[in-house]
Amino acid sequence: MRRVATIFLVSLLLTNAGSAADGEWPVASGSPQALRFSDLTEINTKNVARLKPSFTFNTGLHHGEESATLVVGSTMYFVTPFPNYLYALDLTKPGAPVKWKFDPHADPASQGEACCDTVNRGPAYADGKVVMNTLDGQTIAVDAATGKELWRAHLANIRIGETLTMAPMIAEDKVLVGNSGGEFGVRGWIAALNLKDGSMAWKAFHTGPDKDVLIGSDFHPFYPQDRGKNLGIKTWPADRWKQGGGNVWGWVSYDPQARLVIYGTGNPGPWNPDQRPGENKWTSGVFARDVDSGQARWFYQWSPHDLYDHDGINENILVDRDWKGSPRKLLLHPGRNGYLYVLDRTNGQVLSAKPFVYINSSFGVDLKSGKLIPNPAKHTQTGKTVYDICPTAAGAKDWEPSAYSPRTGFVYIPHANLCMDEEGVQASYIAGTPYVGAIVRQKPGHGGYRGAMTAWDVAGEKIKWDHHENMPVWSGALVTAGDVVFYGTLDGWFRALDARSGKLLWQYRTDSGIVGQPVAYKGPDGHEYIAILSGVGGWIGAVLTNRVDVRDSTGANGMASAVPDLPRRGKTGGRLYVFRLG
Amino acid sequence: MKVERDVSALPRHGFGTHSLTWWGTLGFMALEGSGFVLAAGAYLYLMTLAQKWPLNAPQPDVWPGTVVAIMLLASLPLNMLMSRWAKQEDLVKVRWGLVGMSLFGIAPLIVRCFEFSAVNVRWDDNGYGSVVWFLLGLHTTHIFADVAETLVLTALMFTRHGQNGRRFGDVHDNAFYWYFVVLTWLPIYALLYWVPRAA
Amino acid sequence: MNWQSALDPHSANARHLADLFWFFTALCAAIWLLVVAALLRAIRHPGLAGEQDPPERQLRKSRIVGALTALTVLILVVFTAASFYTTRSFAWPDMNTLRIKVTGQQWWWQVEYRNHDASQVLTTANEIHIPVGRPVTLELHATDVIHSFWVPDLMGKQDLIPGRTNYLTLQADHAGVYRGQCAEFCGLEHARMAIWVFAQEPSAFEAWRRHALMPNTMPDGGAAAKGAYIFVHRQCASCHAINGSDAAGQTGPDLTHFGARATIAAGTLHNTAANLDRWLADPQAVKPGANMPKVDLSAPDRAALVAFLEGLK
Amino acid sequence: MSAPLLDTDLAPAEVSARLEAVWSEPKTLWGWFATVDHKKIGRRYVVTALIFLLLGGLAALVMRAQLGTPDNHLVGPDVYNQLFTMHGSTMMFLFAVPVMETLGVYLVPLMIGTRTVAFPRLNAFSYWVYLFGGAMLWIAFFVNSGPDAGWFSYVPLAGPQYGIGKRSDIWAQMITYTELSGLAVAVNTIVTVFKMRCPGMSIDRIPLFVWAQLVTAFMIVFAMPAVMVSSTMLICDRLVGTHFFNWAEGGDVLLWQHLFWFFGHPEVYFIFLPATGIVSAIIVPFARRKMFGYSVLVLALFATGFLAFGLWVHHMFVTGLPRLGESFFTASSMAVAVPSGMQIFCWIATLWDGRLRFATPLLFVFGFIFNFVAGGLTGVMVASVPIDTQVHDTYFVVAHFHYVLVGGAVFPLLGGIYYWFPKFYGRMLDERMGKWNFWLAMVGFNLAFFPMHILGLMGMPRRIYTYPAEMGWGGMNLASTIGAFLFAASFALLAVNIVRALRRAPGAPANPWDAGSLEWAPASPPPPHNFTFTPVVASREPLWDTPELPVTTGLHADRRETVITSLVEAEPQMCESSPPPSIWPFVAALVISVTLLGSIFTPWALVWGLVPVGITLIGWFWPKGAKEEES
Amino acid sequence: MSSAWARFALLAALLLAGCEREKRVYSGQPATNPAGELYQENAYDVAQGKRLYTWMNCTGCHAHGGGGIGPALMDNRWIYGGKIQQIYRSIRDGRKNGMPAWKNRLTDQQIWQLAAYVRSMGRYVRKDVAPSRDDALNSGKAESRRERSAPLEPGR
Repeated sequence: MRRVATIFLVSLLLTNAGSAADGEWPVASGSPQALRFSDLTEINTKNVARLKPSFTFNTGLHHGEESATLVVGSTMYFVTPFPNYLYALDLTKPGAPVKWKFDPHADPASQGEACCDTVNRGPAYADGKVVMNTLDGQTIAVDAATGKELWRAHLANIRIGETLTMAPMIAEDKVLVGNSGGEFGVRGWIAALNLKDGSMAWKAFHTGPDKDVLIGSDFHPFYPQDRGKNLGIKTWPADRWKQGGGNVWGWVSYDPQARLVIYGTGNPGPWNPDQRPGENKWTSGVFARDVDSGQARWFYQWSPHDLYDHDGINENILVDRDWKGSPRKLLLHPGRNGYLYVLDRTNGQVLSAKPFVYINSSFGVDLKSGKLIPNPAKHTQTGKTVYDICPTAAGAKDWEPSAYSPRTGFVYIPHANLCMDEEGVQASYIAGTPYVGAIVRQKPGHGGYRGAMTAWDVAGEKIKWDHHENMPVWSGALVTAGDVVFYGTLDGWFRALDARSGKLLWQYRTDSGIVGQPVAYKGPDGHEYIAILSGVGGWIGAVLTNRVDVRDSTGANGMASAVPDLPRRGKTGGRLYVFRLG
Repeated sequence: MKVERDVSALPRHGFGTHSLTWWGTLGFMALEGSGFVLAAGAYLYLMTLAQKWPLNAPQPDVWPGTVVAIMLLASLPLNMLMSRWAKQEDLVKVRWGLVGMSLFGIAPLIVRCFEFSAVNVRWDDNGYGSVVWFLLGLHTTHIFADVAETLVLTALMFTRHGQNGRRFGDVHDNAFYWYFVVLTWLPIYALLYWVPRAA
Repeated sequence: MNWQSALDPHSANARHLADLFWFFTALCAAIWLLVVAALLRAIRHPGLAGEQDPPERQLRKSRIVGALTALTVLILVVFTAASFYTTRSFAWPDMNTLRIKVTGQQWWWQVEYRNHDASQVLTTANEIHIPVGRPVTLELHATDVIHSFWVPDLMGKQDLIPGRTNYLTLQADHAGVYRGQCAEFCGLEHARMAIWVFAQEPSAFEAWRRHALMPNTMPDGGAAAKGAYIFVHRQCASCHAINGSDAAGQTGPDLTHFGARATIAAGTLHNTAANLDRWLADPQAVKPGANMPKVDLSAPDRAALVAFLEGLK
Repeated sequence: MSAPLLDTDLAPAEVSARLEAVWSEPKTLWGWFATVDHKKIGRRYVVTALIFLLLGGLAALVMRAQLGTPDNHLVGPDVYNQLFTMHGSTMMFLFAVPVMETLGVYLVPLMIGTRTVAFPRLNAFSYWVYLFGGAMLWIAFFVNSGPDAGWFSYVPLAGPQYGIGKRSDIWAQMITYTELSGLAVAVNTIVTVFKMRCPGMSIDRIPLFVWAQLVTAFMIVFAMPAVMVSSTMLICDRLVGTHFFNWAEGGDVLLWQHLFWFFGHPEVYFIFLPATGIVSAIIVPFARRKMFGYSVLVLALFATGFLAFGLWVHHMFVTGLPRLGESFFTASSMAVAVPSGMQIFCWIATLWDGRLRFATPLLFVFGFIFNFVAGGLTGVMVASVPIDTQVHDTYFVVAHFHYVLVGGAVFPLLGGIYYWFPKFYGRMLDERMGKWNFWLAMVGFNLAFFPMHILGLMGMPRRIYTYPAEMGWGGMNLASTIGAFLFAASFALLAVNIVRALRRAPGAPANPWDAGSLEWAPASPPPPHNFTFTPVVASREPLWDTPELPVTTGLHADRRETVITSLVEAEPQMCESSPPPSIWPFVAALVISVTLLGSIFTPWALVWGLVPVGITLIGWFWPKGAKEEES
Repeated sequence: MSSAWARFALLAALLLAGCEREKRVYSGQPATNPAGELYQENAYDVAQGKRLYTWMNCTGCHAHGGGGIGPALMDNRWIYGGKIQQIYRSIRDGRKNGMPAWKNRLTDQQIWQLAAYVRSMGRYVRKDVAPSRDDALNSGKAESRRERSAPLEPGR
């Protein structure tokens, strides 16, 4: 026990107090380092079974509630899917009534440009401002106290398929926003706005010339394949980089010591790889950038010349911890391609990449060259169905963020276990329409189960435990210092597992399916609360929310065949659940 | 007029190689057999092209097909007796033998219905499913056709038309064709159930 | 343009084929003449008495027929060997030479120059430029139905089959323009699916390649600029791409550097402003059934479009 | 039941009268539909096939008119594609194969000295099915649903995605009809030749025409199932969503080509081998000399029949098959020239010393040798893989196979028509017109097809509906078009000749050509029972060797009965009754045709069709108490 | 013989349907048919519509009828009405919740063809006009094999 406590203390120090010590949840990821770890201990393995709903709040909507619920002071903030209402709930009053509600008046046409449901992954908070993105491409800052609009920046053009679904990230005085639209042939970018007035500080694209990508003299990627002039053009056939994707629709982490913004880039467009020979820089990779200038420091490509829509946007968990005997500044990344990457975040070197699910699309990652070794037998081909590619286009793990507990040293990865049959077809770029070029059918993966919560032992480079779920897990994870892991399922169960053993300790059936992000906070009454939005949606939930006809196994890009039973097992809805010990 | 032969003493109906319908039956067996061989060839051809086999489907369950094979083989002794009784023109034995053969024909048809679901693939799933159903369908048509003929013959033999040499010839040819139905099943059975396991 | 003819060879391969053809033809013609001569002899001859040959004559005839049969076998062996050696003289497809992916579609050819360096990958349509004097490997694909690639002056044909990849090696002896066309029936406009091969001196080829790789610069004024706007904002961009513009449709032929092409609509019309205007006015009157629709454009708009497209040199 | 009445109990004249009564059929509408007389059916079959020849030929004329000048607008691509598909499908499936098979239906029983075919009702059935299938195809064409993917209907063009509408279904179902009838005729021919030859006609005395029919029938039995399998797969792909030819789901495009050509190549020999039979049949009486090398010719038939199964791949030389396989198929394709060569040598050797009678049939045989040898030699050229890569799918190939099929089969057929017309209709055709017919056909044919060789080499692919003037193909195409019209005129002349002959009173002698084979023994046209007494033969040309044929007695005179003989020696084994006329084959054909037609639109038609089909088949086979059924 | 005549009449009816089904009109639309109904009776137009459906990336949102980003088209729920004219308008002018307008990206004839194909997805056209399966990854029963069900009233 002493040893554990020591590790805990050391970890806390090393991670620079990664979680909000005062019981707030000011960032969607829990902390700029994206640990999703709460140091609250009131709810623990012993008593979690006594959790009871404290209050609920109905949004009245029927799309994916993916938003994190921020808690700052005694107010809770979250954003609904389109029409993107921003709610502030007053936690001091019983039942947490609405303090204010902000309606950004988003353009309904944007609903047709969002690949994976009209979701929003949450607001950001700093300096008395709540910053949110809207599906129709705007970033809006609202006064946290009054709900009055402070500024609004129009960043994305829905006419060409650009939308904003990610949770903005505030680092220093910058609001970091990236676009969605990898399935629409949109050129991906990340922009830094000045928190003060919403003016553009810098903007970096992820295809095209170095000056657009903000690659300059500071850029020192670890591997030679990422070095060279204008790779964002040279690794593409002529002009195709203009529709090349590399969007930033997932998670942005921030290393305050190094003042580095670290984030992943999305899949190249179109999915059909035959239409874009080359390594397709700078898609499906991870960038580290200087927060002030936006200049790139290093880059690593998870999936060069991505074959399967394997975006690289999953969370990058920044931890300072022991690695093979010495303290290192690490980056943990459970990738869509199925590997748990451990990178040295100072330079982008891959230290470890081991699969956390069954993979046959690649043979592994060559640690020497840093290159993914694809399996030629599973190479997506134009005009030919390749059967049983694992993982699928949605990845071993999609956007749903994992959590890391410094206490256990485990990464808690909510993920899917699916395989797919895919045929590449010629995609044609027509602005504002999907640019995919693949027909996909999905099916349960090896073992017959479709999802799991997996605890990954970083030090041991192996799976510690697996909690299988019938359906893919599409909600984020939360781990607390009480050693409890929380996540939800598509059929509405909100579960608590023992962080060390994976034992199911408690569960609660919510109205709808859960694709949200659980958070823990200390309420004004001093007690620990666990909050989760229930409301099925997202790519996988489209089967239900968009009434996909599952007779078409390729409906919703193959999700119709992944979860044809979803309409039977759950229903749409939108309700916030907040639990406390009863 | 120079008469060189007189055939008045020759029989007016015959069995086996003397009978036209026997040869006709043989001819149809040859062409249907050729169809079976080509369909089996298509199966093997698609198998060599496929990424894996069975293609995107679980292995077929062997039991219904095996039961059909056993049932068909079990019908052979009676079928042999049928040819003999028909040649002996023994009406009573032929009548009840035909009833038996009808049952021996209907029973595998019933099991065959289960076989279509036991192959664990639908005809419209992929090329593998298509060719499996094609072979099964082709053979089922043959059982069905022979059973239908057997039933009609059974009915016929219980009428006043039964006691007639030509009818016994028909019964004999019917038994002859049944051998074909049984024997063609064995290679198809091996192809459908054991080749994918060996592949 | 050279004659599109198997007997007008302009490459070593095609010459081998033509030589083999003439060898076969000469021998076959001789055989045919002998047969006809024998027939004439039989016709002219009054004949012998009796219904049957006497035994010794029958024996003699048998010997002659036997000898002729043996001769037939011999000639066929020679033919087979000649064919075999001709086939063997053709190089195996070499993946290290210049590799061009040709995709047959109803009813045009998509041409993509492969390269390990993605930025050197070049897409064009309905014409292939090759350097003379070195082998070029064509990688043949089809996305809809079977087509067949045939440029008789340079090489025999090879089918483009959906779901399969075939290879064909081309090598031109000297610079020239060689016409070819689809040789496997592929539907309505099979007749109008031509491809032109431009064999160029290596330096000229390299210059062409470099130029073709560059995006077109967009006109900044006049009718052509109006045409560019129409192209991007009207129906054209739904199917066609022009590098350098915002049009990136890929279901129709890539029109980058269209103005430098020899023909319109896969060899249907020579590429002149008048022909282009005629084509745009009603493609279905020129190539009925083609997938290019008749777009409702005013005459000035069409003129602007023609100015723009012809300007894409 | 009255006591059995044997022919030995009666005077020969009485026997003849009785048999005529027993074998003749009522001259009513019912009788017309119920006939099982192989001669009536054979005649109908041949006439129907000639009508299809006319239709297919008209389609060809429209095509030639379209191609006569460059950039022509007589017909558009849609109509043109339907036209050449109809032309090819009609000529191959509705004209050439049936006409050759069914010349046999008429002639084989006569040549082997029997009274009917083995299965007369099956014979009737096959005719009706064939008629309905052909009619369906042409009616479909006239309502703009003619197939348009070529006579070999390559997938994917004929497949579910690119074969739009019901056109390809109609093609595929037409195949089912013609295969059904073709296979039935083949089985019939085999059993008839095996078991019904007159006593004494051991296998070394079988007429060469009959041998050719027999070998062809065997080839049909083994090859036609391939196209049945493939066309069923095609219909299934189109109708119920199977994936036989879907390359993206484990099917394969080339599977179609393998299956089709496994049938399609032998099919050429279904047409050519019977034609060689006609040639052999004509040469002997017109050279007034027995055939030289009888056994060589029989051997050549078998060799051709056997080799024909080993060279289907030469239709696929440009599909990218492995080179080793290509060499093998080059060799096998060339090898088939050996037996053909041997046949030619034997025929010329027979003519060499013959005292030739230059009547129209022999002229057509000369035309046959002249044209066919040219076609055969270009066949050797296309068998060479490298040459084929240049000429495959061009007009060179079009020229080649027209020389083989028109030169090799239509010329003998025309000769055969002039030769056997007296037997069929009891009237002679006019010789003068016949000679005009021949020369017009020769000139027209060669003018139409010879330039195509050059056109193909000059790069003209087949199946193009037009071509630009700058290609330089205009002149030769115009010549070819003129030739085609001349060739058509020769057929018009034949039609006039036939009509004029039919308007004269019958009066042809039994054996106008002084031929030696048995079909010339009975009167022209033969009585319903063919032979009053089954002949006994002792040589290959019995009418020459024993003008007074010995006979067999002991058959019933009051019922339809034939002698069944042993396979090799043709020794009598038993007497078999032959069924009387019946309407059921017609009804069954009708019901099956409607079922098949329905299955173009819904697979359930097959299920619902089962009931009426079952009923009609029971009706067909259920005994009705006729003497023939009770013996 | 009367049954034969009945069959003949049936055949004649089928044949006339055949004429309409198989016509190929390459450009413009039949002047007699301003409302576009003839398009859905013509197999060629429906097939051309299907080609456009893939080429214009309709599959990206509506998949092969099952929907995804956009609503399913193979079911019987028609948000803006399921008549061919209503579908035509949805395609031509777009709809406010995300359906883009195609009037400047497709010609009028193409939009009608596309609308006719969309009608076939729920099998609201005759079986013999609806397309058969694609030569592609199998996404389920082809249009011609689907069951038709009565359209629901407009609205969700």
